[in-house]
Amino acid sequence: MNACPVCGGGVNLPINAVLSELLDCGECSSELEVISLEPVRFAEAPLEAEDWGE
Amino acid sequence: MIRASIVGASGYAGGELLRLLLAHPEIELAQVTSERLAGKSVGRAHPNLRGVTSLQFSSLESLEPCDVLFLCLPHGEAVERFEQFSSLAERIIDSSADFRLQSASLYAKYYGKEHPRPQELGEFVYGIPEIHRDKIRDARRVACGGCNATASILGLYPLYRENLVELDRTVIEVKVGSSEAGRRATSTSHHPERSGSVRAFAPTGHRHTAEIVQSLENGVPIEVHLTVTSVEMVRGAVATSHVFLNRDMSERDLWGVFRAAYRDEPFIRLIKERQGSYRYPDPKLLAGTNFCDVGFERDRDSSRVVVISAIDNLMKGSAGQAVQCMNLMLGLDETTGLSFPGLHPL
Amino acid sequence: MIRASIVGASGYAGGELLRLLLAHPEIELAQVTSERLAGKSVGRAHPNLRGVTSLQFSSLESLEPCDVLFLCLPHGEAVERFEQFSSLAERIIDSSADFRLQSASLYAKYYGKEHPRPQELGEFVYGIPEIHRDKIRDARRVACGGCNATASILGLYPLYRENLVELDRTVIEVKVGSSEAGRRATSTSHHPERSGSVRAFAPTGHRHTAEIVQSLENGVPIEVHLTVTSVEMVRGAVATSHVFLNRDMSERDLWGVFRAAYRDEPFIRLIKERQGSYRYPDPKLLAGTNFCDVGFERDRDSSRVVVISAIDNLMKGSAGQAVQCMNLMLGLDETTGLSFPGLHPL
Repeated sequence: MNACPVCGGGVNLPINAVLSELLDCGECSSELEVISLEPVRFAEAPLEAEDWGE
Repeated sequence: MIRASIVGASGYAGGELLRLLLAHPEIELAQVTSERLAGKSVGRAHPNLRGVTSLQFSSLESLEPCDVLFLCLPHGEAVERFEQFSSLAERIIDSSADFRLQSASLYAKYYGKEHPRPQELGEFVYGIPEIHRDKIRDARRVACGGCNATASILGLYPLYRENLVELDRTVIEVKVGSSEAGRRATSTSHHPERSGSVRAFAPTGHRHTAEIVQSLENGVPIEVHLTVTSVEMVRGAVATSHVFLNRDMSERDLWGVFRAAYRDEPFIRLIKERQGSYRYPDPKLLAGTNFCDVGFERDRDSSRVVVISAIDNLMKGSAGQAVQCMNLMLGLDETTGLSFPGLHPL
Repeated sequence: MIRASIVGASGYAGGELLRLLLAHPEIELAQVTSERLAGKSVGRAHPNLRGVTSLQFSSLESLEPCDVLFLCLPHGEAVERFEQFSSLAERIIDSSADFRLQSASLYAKYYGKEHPRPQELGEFVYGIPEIHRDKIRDARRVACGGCNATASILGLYPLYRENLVELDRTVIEVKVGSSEAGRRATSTSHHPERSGSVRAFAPTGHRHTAEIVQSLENGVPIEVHLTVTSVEMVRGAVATSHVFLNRDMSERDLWGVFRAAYRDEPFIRLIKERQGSYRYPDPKLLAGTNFCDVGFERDRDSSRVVVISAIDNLMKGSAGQAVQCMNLMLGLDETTGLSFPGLHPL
């Protein structure tokens, strides 16, 4: 099980995952990008900050 | 089947307990009492149960022995009739505040009068399974936590049990719905006055402070500063707690602390997400469920962590928690009869 | 008559300003702009004004000189077009956050980018009359306080100006309505998701922290811990602030502190009562008024004082405050056009 960089939770990699593929962490719903396959590593995909108004 | 009875079943919490026990596979509901509605059908007080049961309310005198006796009386009444109740059932689960505090002095301070039966205080286990599971399993007497206290305690417990916060700086504000004040209509609960209001219902001195202190203290005295505000909501309680870390911790460290405390808990969900409309716990999603959703946010500009913990005050804050304790006391699967996942949208 | 125009008049704050200026005895409303609705009647965006005015929205290019120019644009736009606006009117009142902070470094920290025109920052006076009345009277440029900031500042100002509280322990939680997020519909503002929710909308890092710090600092750096929670409400903002006294003070002493600060203020009411349904400030009563109601409660078990301060986010938190500043800048009676006492029941 590979660790999410944001919350440390387990992220299971889809079988035929490719580099720079995007997936969500199951625990903190951060969007992650596959930045390496050997070993598996993720980086947090840039999230355009949603403006929640005033 | 296990025979259970409810004393004071015409109130909102009593009605919720009735709903749960009617659907509980291991329970046969014996008697449900209400002095005011004795002889009337339970549907009179609980319209959702019409056509679901033909049970009628009975009076206290007619109460017969049973296996588990639930007490849902206004504060102060269970302790007065304790003699009668303790002779009727092997196990008693009390939802009132009468036996929640372990020390008579703490009770006197917060309830403004001496506890009528201090010797019984030690008999009752404080009923929050996530914190006292083993003790509850072996207990004959359980006093369930109050709703504001339960929401606050479950949010803060992971940080307090690892001594990670300053012990006198915690500020807690609980937002609550109108069902928490119970069934009795007053001038302030009159719809034109209550609807849409945001009311500082108890800015200071709320009694649940004592339960929070009692549950979170870890050998060293602590101080929590509680405020309760009522908002436009019927069911629901959400505690926003502000704690100040006593060491530097990253977001990931904090995730680890909450996971360590609650990973295997069936009724606690860690809710902290970066997308969607429900990124932090929101009581709106929890009506009718026994969940306590817990989330947090680390303040980048200070040592503050804001912990958000939400429940349905009538479920995890009362009836659901009582059934969860009962399941433990009877050696049943803890989640029996408590699997409803909640409605969305609602 | 004094000619006034509004830039960005199709939003909620712009519409509220329109309503106030239409009824203002000394003001002739010249132009109200909206790129999206240029040429359309103002009733299209503000249904309450149908039959009240035949005014139509105009576009920015067609903006002509006037005496007072109100800017109600989304953050970041007023500063971009500052050249054009400053040439059009002797007096400018901006409701956005672009010119509220006096220091460019504070702006960069909270808005995540360099301020495009730092040299203009000193030109603007921060627009809360109860705190900067004289400066506003003489000002040509005013930046009105944000709604959360205004509610928080007005609650805390009496205690901070007399240095009565610990400077790093204050915790503020503002409960806000949905109109604060503005007119743009999003998935989170969709009624089935928003109705009845209690949402930790900004647990930490809310931008208004900077304005609160700037207004309350009294020569010594201070720290405030702000959280914003949205509740079931359209208009309204109420700040519940927890401060810790640095000396022993009785309830009477505290009454004296708040009276000293606000005795003669036309728009501040001290609300702390022992009876009735509205014992502490409640935004429900303030819709459409320019009042900020302030109340407090002394915690008998600690040095904490809970201060409750409520406003209508579109009035004292925006349009009403802008008109109040305008009245001061034009030498008019400060309450002109702002006497509506609110509705009850609502």
